[in-house]
Order: sequence, then C-alpha cells, then structure tokens
Amino acid sequence: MSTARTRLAGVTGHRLFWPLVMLVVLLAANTIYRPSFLSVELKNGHLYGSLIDIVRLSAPLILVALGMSLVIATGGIDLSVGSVAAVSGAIACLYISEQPDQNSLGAVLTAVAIAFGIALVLGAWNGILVAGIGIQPIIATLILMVAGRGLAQLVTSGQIITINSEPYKTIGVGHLLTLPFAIIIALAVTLVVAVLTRRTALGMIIEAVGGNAEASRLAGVRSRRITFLVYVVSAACAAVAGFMMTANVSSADGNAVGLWVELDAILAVVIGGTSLVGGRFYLSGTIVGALIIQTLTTSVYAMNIDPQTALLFKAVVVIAVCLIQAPAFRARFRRRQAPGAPPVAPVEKQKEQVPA
Amino acid sequence: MTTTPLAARGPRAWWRVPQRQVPVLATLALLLVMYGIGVSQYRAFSNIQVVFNIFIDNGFLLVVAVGMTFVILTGGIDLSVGSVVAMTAMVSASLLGDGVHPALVLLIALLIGPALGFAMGCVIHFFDIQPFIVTLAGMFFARGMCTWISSTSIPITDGFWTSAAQERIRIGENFVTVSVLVALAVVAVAAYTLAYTRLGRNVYAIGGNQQSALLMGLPVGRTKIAVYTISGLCSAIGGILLSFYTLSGAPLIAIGMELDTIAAVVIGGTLLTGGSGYVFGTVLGVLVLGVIQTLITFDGSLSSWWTKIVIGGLLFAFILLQRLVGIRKK
Amino acid sequence: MSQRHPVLTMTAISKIFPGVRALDGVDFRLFPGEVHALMGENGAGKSTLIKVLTGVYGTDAGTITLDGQQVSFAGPMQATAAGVSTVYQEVNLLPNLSVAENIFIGREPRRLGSVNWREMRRRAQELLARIDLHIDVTELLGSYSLAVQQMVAIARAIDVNARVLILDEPTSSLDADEVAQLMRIMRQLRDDGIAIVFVTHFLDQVYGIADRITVLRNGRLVGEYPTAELPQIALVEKMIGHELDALERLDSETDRDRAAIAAGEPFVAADGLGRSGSVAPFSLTIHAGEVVGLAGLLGSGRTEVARLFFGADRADQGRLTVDGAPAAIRNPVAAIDRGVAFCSENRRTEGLVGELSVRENIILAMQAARGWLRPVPRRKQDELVERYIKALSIRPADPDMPVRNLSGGNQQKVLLARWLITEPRLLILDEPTRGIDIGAKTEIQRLVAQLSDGGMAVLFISAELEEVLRLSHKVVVMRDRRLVAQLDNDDTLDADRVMRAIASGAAQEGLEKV
Amino acid sequence: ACGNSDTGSDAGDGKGDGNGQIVLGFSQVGAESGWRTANTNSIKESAEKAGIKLQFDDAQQKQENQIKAIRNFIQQKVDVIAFSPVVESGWDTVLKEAKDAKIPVILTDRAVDSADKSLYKTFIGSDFVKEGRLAGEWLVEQKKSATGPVNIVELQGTTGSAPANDRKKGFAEAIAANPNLKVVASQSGDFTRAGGKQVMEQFLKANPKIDVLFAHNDDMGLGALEAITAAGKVPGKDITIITIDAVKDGMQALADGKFNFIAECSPLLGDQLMELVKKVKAGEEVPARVETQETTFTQEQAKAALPTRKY
Ligand SMILES: Nc1ncnc2c1ncn2[C@@H]1O[C@H](COP(=O)(O)OP(=O)(O)OP(=O)(O)O)[C@@H](O)[C@H]1O
Ligand SMILES: Nc1ncnc2c1ncn2[C@@H]1O[C@H](COP(=O)(O)OP(=O)(O)OP(=O)(O)O)[C@@H](O)[C@H]1O
Ligand SMILES: [Mg+2]
Ligand SMILES: [Mg+2]
Repeated sequence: MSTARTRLAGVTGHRLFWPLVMLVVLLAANTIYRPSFLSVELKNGHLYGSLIDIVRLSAPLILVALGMSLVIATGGIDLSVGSVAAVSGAIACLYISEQPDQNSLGAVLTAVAIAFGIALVLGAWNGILVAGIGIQPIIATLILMVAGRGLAQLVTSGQIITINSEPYKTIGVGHLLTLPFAIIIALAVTLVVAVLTRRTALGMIIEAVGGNAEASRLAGVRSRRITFLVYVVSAACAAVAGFMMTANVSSADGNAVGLWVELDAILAVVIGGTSLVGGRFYLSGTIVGALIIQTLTTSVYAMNIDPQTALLFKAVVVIAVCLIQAPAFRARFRRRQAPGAPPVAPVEKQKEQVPA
Repeated sequence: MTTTPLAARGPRAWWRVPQRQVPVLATLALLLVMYGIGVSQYRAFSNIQVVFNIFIDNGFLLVVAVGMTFVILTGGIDLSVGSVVAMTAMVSASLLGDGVHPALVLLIALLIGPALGFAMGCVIHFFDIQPFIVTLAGMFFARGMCTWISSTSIPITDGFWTSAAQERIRIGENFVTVSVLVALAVVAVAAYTLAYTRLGRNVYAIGGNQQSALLMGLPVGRTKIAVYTISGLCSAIGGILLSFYTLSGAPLIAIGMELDTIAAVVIGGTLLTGGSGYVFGTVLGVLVLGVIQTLITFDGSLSSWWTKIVIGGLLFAFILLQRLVGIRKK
Repeated sequence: MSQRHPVLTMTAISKIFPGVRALDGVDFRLFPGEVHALMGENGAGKSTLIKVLTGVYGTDAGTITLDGQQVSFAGPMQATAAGVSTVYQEVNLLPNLSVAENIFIGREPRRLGSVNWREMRRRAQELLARIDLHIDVTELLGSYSLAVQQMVAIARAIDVNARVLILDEPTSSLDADEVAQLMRIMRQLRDDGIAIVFVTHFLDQVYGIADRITVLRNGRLVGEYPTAELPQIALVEKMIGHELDALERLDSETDRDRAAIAAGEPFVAADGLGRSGSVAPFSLTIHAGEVVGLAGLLGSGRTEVARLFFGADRADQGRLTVDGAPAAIRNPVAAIDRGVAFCSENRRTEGLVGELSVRENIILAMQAARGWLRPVPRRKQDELVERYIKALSIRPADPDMPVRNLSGGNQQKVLLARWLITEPRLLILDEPTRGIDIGAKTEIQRLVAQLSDGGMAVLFISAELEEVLRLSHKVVVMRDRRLVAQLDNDDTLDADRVMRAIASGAAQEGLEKV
Repeated sequence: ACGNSDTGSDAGDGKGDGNGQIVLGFSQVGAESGWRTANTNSIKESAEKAGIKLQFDDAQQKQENQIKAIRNFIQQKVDVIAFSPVVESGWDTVLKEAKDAKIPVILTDRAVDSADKSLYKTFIGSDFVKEGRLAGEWLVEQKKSATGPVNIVELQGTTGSAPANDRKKGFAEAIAANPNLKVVASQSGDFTRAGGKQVMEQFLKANPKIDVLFAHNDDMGLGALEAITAAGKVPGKDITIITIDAVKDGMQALADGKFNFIAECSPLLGDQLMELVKKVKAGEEVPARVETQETTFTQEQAKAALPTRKY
C-alpha cells in the first residue's frame, strides 16, 4: 500500500478528524450563505469578525466543558455548573456594585477572589456528596443545580445587578494584543488543566478511577480524593466562566447566567469523544466540541434561521455530527461502497471489564 | 469426591426483608415521615384529597418516569422525554383544532412518540452512539417540532378531551381523575413487564453488563431499541395525560421535565449505571417530588429563590437520610 | 473416527485486529461425541477462534460449516439458537441478577407467558446439585466468589440442549474437586453425543479427558492430533515452538532454610484478625523471605484472608502488626504504604483498567503510591515496562495497547507486573497463575521463588495444590471460613496430607493447631 | 426591592386563621427577570399594606406547577386566588374546580383564553399586543418622512412565550402602515442581555445597514447596546432603538440617549390587585378587565421620570 494512503488513513483515523470536519462544514455553510462570514478585520486595534465572535463566545463553554471532562472521566456528571457560574458571577457583581469606586482593580480582584472561593466551597460540597457520602453524581449535583440557582437569585435579590467596572468588564470583552481577553483566559485555563492532567499523573489516575473504580482502589489510588478533586476543579472552571458571562454584559442576572450550560458542556465533551461511562478523556476534543456548539448557535443567527425552526436545525446538525463521528456508521457506509470489507465487531465499550 | 457444602447461610426468617428491597423500603418510610411532617405542620394537609391531588398533578410525570425507568435500567438515558411530551400534546391540540376525529388523534399521538423512540433506539444500537447525545438531538427535534407547529399555545375544546379531563371519579368525599387511573395502569403493566417477562429480565441483564448479556446470547439490540420505544410510548401517554391536564398544547410546556423524571427514578433507588431498581421505587420518587412541592405551596411564605433553595435542601435531606438508613440496614 | 462427519468445520479462518493478526488461516474440525482440546500459549488465538465461531467477531476470511451447512452467526444469540453453547473465558454473567436467573435468562421457564420464578428456582437448585454446588440460588450472583461464578456459568452452558459445547478455560479458578465434577459431566455429555471444545492450560486435564488436540501458535494452526498419539513433551514443544529446555523442574525452592527464616522477626503478624460474616478470627505470621501457601476449598475464605491483610476489607476484630509495630490497615493505601501488595484473583473487575494501556496498568500502583504530583518519569516507565514485558513474555509486546485487547493470560501477567515493580515487602498473590500457559507459569513460579530468596514475604493462594506445595515454606489450611491448620512444608508434606487436613478440618496429625 | 425581607415576614403559614383576615393565594410565574421580581415585590408589599394574608407560590415558569399550586390553594380554602398564567390556554379544568369550591379567581398580568368567562372574576394587567403596537406606531410616526427603505432588526423574546408572540404581532401590525419599514432579521434573544448581545453581534455583521432595533424587552436592548458600541456605531443615533418594559436600567439608557423609545409594561399592579381582591371577597361587582396604568417614554420623558422610578 502506498504511504500516501496510509498517511491519509492516519489522518482520517485521528479522533479529532471528524469533529473538525464538521466544524469546517458548518463554517463553510455560513460562508456560502454570506461570503464575508470568515473575514476578520482590525477595528479600533481589535480583531473583529464572526470568527472572533465564535471563539470569544465559546470561551465560557470551553471552560465549563473542561471541568466537565474531568468529572465525566471519573464516571460522574456535574449538573450544577450553570448554577455555580450564576452564583459566582452574582457574588462578584454584587461586591463590585457595592464599592464606591467600581473601577478600582483591587476591588475587582477582591470580588473575583471572594466569588471564586465560594465557588470552590460549592464544588467541595458536590465533592463531599459524591465522594464522601456516595450519592449518585447526577442527583448530588442536581441538588446544587436547583438550590444554586436560588442562591444566585438570593444574591441578586432577583434583580439584574448592573455594574460599571472597566477592569471587570475586561474579563468578558477586553482585548489583549488585539485578541479578546476571554479567549486568552480560556487558553490559559486550558493550558493549566492540560498541564495539570497530562504533565502530572493526575490525568491517568482520573482515567483509572473512571475506567474501573474498584481496581483503582485496590491499586492504592485514593479514588475518593480524586473524585472530590474533580468536582472542585469543575466548580472552579464554572466560576471563571461565570465571571466571563457576567462581564460580557456587565451585569449579573441570577436567573439567566449559565442557564442550560450544563447540557451544552456535556454535549461538547461527548462530541469530543469522551464517553459518559467514564475512562479516557480528551481535552482537545472537548474544545472542538465546544467550538462546534457555539458555531451552531452563531450560525442560527448569522444565517437568520427562523427561531421557530432553529431547534430542528440544531437537532439535524447534532445527529449529523454524532453519526459521522461514529465508526460504526462510517463502516456501514464504506461497506456499501467496497463490498467485502470486514464487518465491524459489535464490541461495546463497557465499564469495569476486560473481555479476553 | 464431593465438595463440602459451602457455609450455609442462616434460614431466611419470613419477616426479614431481602437485602435488595431495603433501599426502596427506606424510601417509602422516609416518604411517610415527610408526609407526617406536612400533616403536623399544616391543617389542610391531612385531607385525603391532598394525597389524591399529588397523584392527579403528577400522573403524567409518573407515566414518563416509568418509561425512563426502563431506559435507565439498561444503563441508558433518555433526554427527549420532556420534549416528546410537549410534542404529543401539541400535535393532539393542533389536530383536534383541525377537526380530526379524537380517536384518530389519539392513535396518531400515541404513534409519534414510540416512532421517535424507535428511531433513537436504532441509532443508539446500530451506530453505537452514546444515548445522551442521540436523545439530546431527539429533544431538540421534538421541541423544534413544537415551535414549528405553533409558537402559541393551542386550546383544546374537543368533547372527548374535555370530558376525559374533567371527569371526576369519586372515592368517598374525594375524587381522582382519569389520568390517575391511566397512570396506575401504566405502572402496573410496567411492573409486570419488568418482573415477569423476558423483555423485562433482558432489560436488567443489559444494565448489569451489556457485554456479558451479549455473550449470554440475549437479544441486546432488540431490547435496547425496545426500551427507547417504550420510553417514547410512555412519553406519548404522558403527553396525552398532560393535554388532558391542561386542555391545550403549548410549545414551551414540560421544559426540563427530563431532569424531573431522571431525578424521580434515581431517588426511587434505581442506579443510573443500570441493572438495579424497581418501578415501585420510581412511584415513590415521583411522590417525593410531589410532596416536596406540596409542602412548599402549603407553606406559602417562601420567595422565589428561597423556594429553589428549600427544594434543594429537602432533596438533600431526603437523599442523605435515604443513604444513611440504607447503610445502617446493611 | 475420521469416517464420521464432523459436526463443525472451520476452514482457513483469519481474523485481523488493528495491528494484530490474531488468526491466520486456521482450520478446525469437531466431531460429535468427542472432547476436543484447543491448546496454545497465551495469545495464541484460542479465544478469538471461539469468538469468531459464535459470531462475536466477524471473520476476515474463511468459512464455518455446522452440520454441513455453511453458517455465519451474527452473534451469540444465533449461535446459541443453532445449538452452540459457550462458556467464554472470563466469567460473563450478570452480577446484578440472582444465580437462578443467570442460569436461565433467555430461556426462563414460563407459564402463560410470564416467567415462572418458582419453577426457575427449583430447576436451578437441581441443576447446581448435579455439579454439587449447594448455594442459595436467589442470592445475587455478584455476592459469590469467582469460582462459584465459574461453576454457575458452566451450569448455564450444560443445561442447554446443545450439539456443540465450548468451554474456554472453565477450570482456571476451580479446585481439584470441582474439576473432577466437571470432568464427570463432560464425559457424560460426550457419551450423549455432544461435541465439546475444551480450552485449558492444565495438561493433566487434557490428558484426562480429551480425545483429540488442536494446537495453535501465534494465530496459526500447528496441527490436529489424537491425544493418545501425542506425548506431553511433544505437545508442549508444539505449543511453544521449540525444544523444551526452559521448563526444568523447580524443585529446589522449598529447600531453603526454613529455620533461618522463621527465626527472624515476622514481617506481619495477625492476631485474632477477623471480620464478622466473612472470616473467623485467625492468627498468622509471615516472615520476610517466607512463602506462605493458603490451601482450602472453593469458598473457604482464602480470598477474604488476603483482603484483610491488604485492607481491601476492614477487619473488625483482632490486631495486625507490621515489623513488630501495631498497624491499623484500614484501606489499601495504608497497606501499600507498609509495603504490602495484593494481586487480586478477579483481574477483570478488581484488577485491570481495561481502557488504559499496558504501560499505564503496569505503573498504576507505583504511581498511586508516589501521588499524582510526582509522575513516574517516562524513561523509568519505559525501562520497567520493557523489562516486565520481556520477563513475563507479555504478548503483543506493545506497551501502548489497551489492556482489554490482550488475551486473558497476558492480562494476568500485566496485573502481576503491576505489583512486582512496586517491590513490596509482602506480596499477596491470589490465583496469580489463572489462565496462564505453562511456560509463563514456570516463569512466574521461578520469579516468586527468586523474590522470596531476596527477602520478600509472599502469601500465595492457588487452586492448584501442586503449585502451593512447590513454592511454600508453610501451608495454611482453611475450611468454612476459618483457619484450621498450619503445616510446615517439610519432606513429609504432600498433597494427600493437605487434602486430609482440609477434609477433616482438624489437626489430628499433630500439627500446629489454631 | 430586596428578597431577604420577604422570608422574615409572617405572611401565611398555611394554617389559616379565623380572625377574618382575607387570605389570598397567589401563584407567580417565576422570577425569570427583574420585571417579574418587581411585580412580585409590588404584590407582597401591597398585600401587607392592605392587611391581606398572602399565600405565595413560585411556579418556576411551569404551567404544571401553577395548576398544582391552585389545587393546593383550593385545599387550603383560601379566600381568593390570583395568578399570572404562564400560558394562555389550558386553565379550564382547574378553574372549574376553584369555581366549584366557590373561590373567586383573579388573573393578573396575562389573560387566559377560556371560552367560559365565568371561570374568573376579572383580569388585571397589561396588553402585550398593545405594547408592540405602541412601539410600532411611534416608529411609523418617526419615519413617516423616510423615503428609502428602513431596515429593522427585531430581538424576540423566548420563542413560544406569550409576550414574545404578542409584541411581535402588535409591532408588525403597526409598521404595516408604512411599506418602507421592513424587518430584515428577527431572532430570539431569550429576553436576556447576553442573548440580545450575541444576536445583535451577528445582525450587525450580516446586515450592513441597520436603521432600527426593536427589542421585546429592555434587557435584550441593553445587551445589544454593547454589541452596537463594539461595532463602532453609536446607539440611539446610527441605530434607533425601541424597547418595551421600562425597567430602571432601560430608563437610564433612554435618558442617556442610547435608547430612543420605550413602551412601558408596568409590573406595579399590587395596589390595584388588592383593591380587586377586597371587592371580589365582598361580593361587589368588578369590571371584567382592568388595565394597569401604563405609558410610553421618549428620551425627554425618561429624564423627567427617572428620579422617581421605583424599579
Ligand atoms: N479485541 C481485540 N483487539 C485487538 N487485539 C485483540 C483483541 N482480542 C484479541 N486480540 C489479540 O489477539 C490475540 C489472540 O488472543 P486470544 O484471546 O485469542 O488468545 P488466547 O489464545 O485465548 O490466549 P489466552 O490463553 O491468554 O486466553 C492476542 O494477541 C490478543 O492481543
Ligand atoms: N455458602 C456461601 N454462601 C454465600 N456466599 C458464599 C458462600 N461461599 C462462598 N461465598 C462467597 O464466596 C466468597 C468467599 O470465598 P473466598 O473467595 O474468600 O474463598 P476462596 O477460598 O478464595 O475461594 P475461591 O476459590 O472461591 O476464591 C465470598 O465473597 C462469599 O460471598
Ligand atoms: Mg483465551
Ligand atoms: Mg478466592
């Protein structure tokens, strides 16, 4: 066989190949609809264009999804991320709004620190329920999903707190070196999480816990501690996302911030190739997943799809993404094209087992 | 040549509850405690009608949760239920509005849900795609259908529907509605199916270990598809009951219902990883949610946000106690 | 014999996994009324051949005919329906269902369309009685030990009215008695005209029952032989592909100076250690450099003892001292901190993480002990993994292969490697040679001997009494979840005496009484 | 307006009391916006002032929950039931139950489409269609001299919600008067600032010339402001902005010249509601429909009104 062919097979076989193809297809569709879609110009020293918007708007989702990846890798799930984002954003805004000088950097840093601290406490709460008491993750985090939303509204008294703080606003809409600051934060957090998991042994240990918790325990892994940790990390990521979302509009809306973001985050993780059963996780896949989701949302607006049918459009794209990504689906197609090719074995991935 | 018999376990006393039922019984006990608290706090709480109302108000949730129980028992999940409920109600309302005969409407409405469920099951099985993502797409699809049919709510004035909605079945001083009877019938059928049919046992088998079930020669694919179809059917029935309940179809109704149903199933002691749980537990789970809500309405002094915090708190207290009781009995 | 028509023929079967040619043009014939042993080293392709036959995997080439009809099963369901009943290598049952259901699921007795639970329980009880297993069939399967589960799997397979019965290493965790039961039943079935495929690594079992032998090596067919015409030595040579010089007997091991070992301070000492409902309180000391063998019948509590030493279960009575100092070993982490390692018997549920690679599985315990902040340097990983892949001949020798793609025996070796690299002071081995071929088994035995020479304490559990006797300095006998005897492994000790100790459950022979 | 104080109040423990105090069961839609919270607070404050005992229930935006709450109010035998329907349809059954239990019902904020008008005593609230129409009429008035086409973009509320449907409808009806006025793009911003901003960003890129923005509420308009500024345009000048609601932040933007026009949708109907409750309880005749006092604001009016705005 020619080397070109094997190289091609290597590229198409890569996990990120099909999600990236989907992303490109979506962008291409937009460009066909409106050729200027891809154009990026420099306005007031900032890059400006739909592409930049997509990346900037996906920053909070990327953050939440990163934390979610780790939680899902342990075989858990965190429904509370949206509420945690709302709580932390609300607390930060409340604190800033009470300062005499909202533009003081010190005040903003204090606000962010306080809110971040509280988010860590909320993450620890989730961690204790799951790892300490042994409540099923979905229900454990559902508690905070419901109560956290109330907490956020309690903080804002059910109103929208509007602030006027340049330093805080920077988190959401500022620029650094022509790039939106939000993108830089997302990159930085991604880097931190990647280093934390892939340069240390944390990633492997998380995957071991998610792949087979009992075996990991018997191998001396402190699985509870790890499980606890991922919920804290997830809450921390959600908190930063909360700052971004509130800074984006310079206001905290306890009801709307992060609403349904947990579903998007889980979807991003799954599109990225991580299994909900736990085990292997792929941060790069998660990021591509988040970009796909945001591109999809932006496409609806950019292509002016009737809101009444927008959901149908989303459904079609989501199902297309997962079909194209599924090896079983592609194999079926290929077989039809090239009869005689090997049928795929229906080997389902299962937790805690090693078929001989 | 003979092995020594393995250390025999003590004979089982007739009153000793089998290990497996402990969590469900603990849940039942806690539910009763919670009800007792309600009765002691609020005078009107002791009316039998309050209990009946919990059933009336949660009949559709119960039916949908029963379907979800099947799915979760196989270790899957179905996020589309809320949207399918809404879609069913929407379709019924709009067809009735067009003057289609109610019997035909009923038939069509009861076919759409299972058809979507069947399609999702096929995608999940044949293409080996995670249920979460497939049913999420199903959720978008069904909700999209709702807004596509109409962006406003459609009232139902059909005679059959209104009489089904407003018929009161008297039980002494109090009453239940048709929905309650339908819901209880669904529960009974589901409980029988899970316990006494091959399909039901295969559901448990797949939840225990799909790979093993496959190697044991069980019809894994067929069962998985069946389970999502059943969930679709239950959602469709739930949708009909909801359209009885509200006598209309509204595009935004039943948003977030998938979480309520999953919560009910899991509170009822079913493991999200599959293979363990009972329909009876699900009934209890739905009742727990219903009682929590009733307690909050009866209190009537909570602001919007405290309502959420208190719901979370009660849920936490309940689940914590459930865990503790369960552990102690072991 | 060759005049008869084979019930099953597989011709030129090939199966390719990404990067591995698991089967390469293999032929296989099976006649009615015979027991046909399928032999080969770990990773030779035995299990793959069976899975191809029953439709778990599709073939890449080759044909299968059953009763003269060409077949191609889409899955085990069709295979079962066509009369091929299989016990796969790992116990593939449902831990969340009752024993009775595990036997009958898929063909439950029914009345008026609904499952007849009472009848099912009754028949399950009867069936298990046939193989002399007396357990509560309403209990969840998961609450029983691996050996019991293996028996249940066998019971399930033999109850079907099958023409072909396939047993892939059914005896790997069974004791001599259960094996004998199984053999008896296999003979019975064979006499009824059923064709049986039997995979095992125990040569004596093969020679005890098999009529013919097919040997595979590296995914290729070596040949098909009547058992009577193939001497043991020749069989082994055919399996490993070269002369049998590497397999010298290991008999010097127990000659080491027991007195010297016992004179030193014990490394661990259990004093009245026990756990209610699990093991009766027992006392046991293990010295550095000593190999203690645990003997007993199925379910006698050997695994439970091991788990108590390791903190996998928490003891609720008695004390444990390590190096003379009281030690509260409440969890595995505490045990590992003190240099205790535990290689569990059930590699699938309690050992390996299937999705992770061979490398990751091997370094997991070492990494866990170091904490996640201090990753094992890549160079060191490579070196260690390389060394043990070679030492234990793990195949394929690809450290980045997900461990679930390895053959059963190779998985077992990976698990063993995980603990060996941590260089523990006490190594607890629960059935470490389960499903391992003879070559590797000798290798492991030698390794254990070598390690104990180097001062490591070893607690060795094996269903094979032979093995226990060969390696141990002291044999501890368990029965009904209590420790009934401790026997010094001197010249007078043999399998017979141990069996008697197990049977009588007492120490009439003047042995140290517990 | 502050939430903590409500919980401390002794408003109702459901046990009812025999001292002749009127008990009002009120089921609110939820707390999905600042507008809604102002509405809730107005009702709570007025109830306290009027000496009416309030049984408050939050339906979390779900019709099912509202029906459940009404059933429970019936069980508790409250004197009057009031609620802001989440949707227009589907109330007949439970309202019949209330009627059978002889408990009068008052609708607030939104109407229901029951054919049987005897199921409720009266309706108090705003008319969303009218709000949309007022916005549209102002625009028609402003642009009556425009010769070329006027490109309008619309930020809709949550798809399928009553205010979104009605405001869209009213606005469309009004601008039909001038064929030059054309809605070139219309998307849902979910009534939130973030939604408004995100959608507006794309509108600005996809449509080179936008003259008018019509947002279904202030919040989306406020979000859009940021997008417009970021695109280098001047809100209120380059793009005429019309919104609905008149919450404080919106009024501020209007006074600052960033918005051009707001049609008010007042949440402060507490006092009017309590009046009605007392009348209904006393068995007096009440009008079938009571509209809240509402107005519209231009930039000048906003400057004048801002200092005295309550929410
Ligand atoms: N799903 C799979 N993916 C990739 N390779 C596989 C897979 N299953 C088996 N193999 C490879 O095929 C080869 C044959 O494995 P098989 O399980 O048939 O061996 P075996 O003869 O049964 O060995 P053992 O005695 O250890 O059970 C091995 O090299 C194994 O690594
Ligand atoms: N009679 C019995 N009833 C119930 N469970 C039993 C019985 N006998 C054994 N078991 C189960 O088997 C296990 C105890 O056996 P254990 O694994 O300690 O024995 P073992 O000596 O290692 O035997 P094996 O050869 O089965 O591994 C326990 O997990 C227990 O639940
Ligand atoms: Mg094998
Ligand atoms: Mg054992």
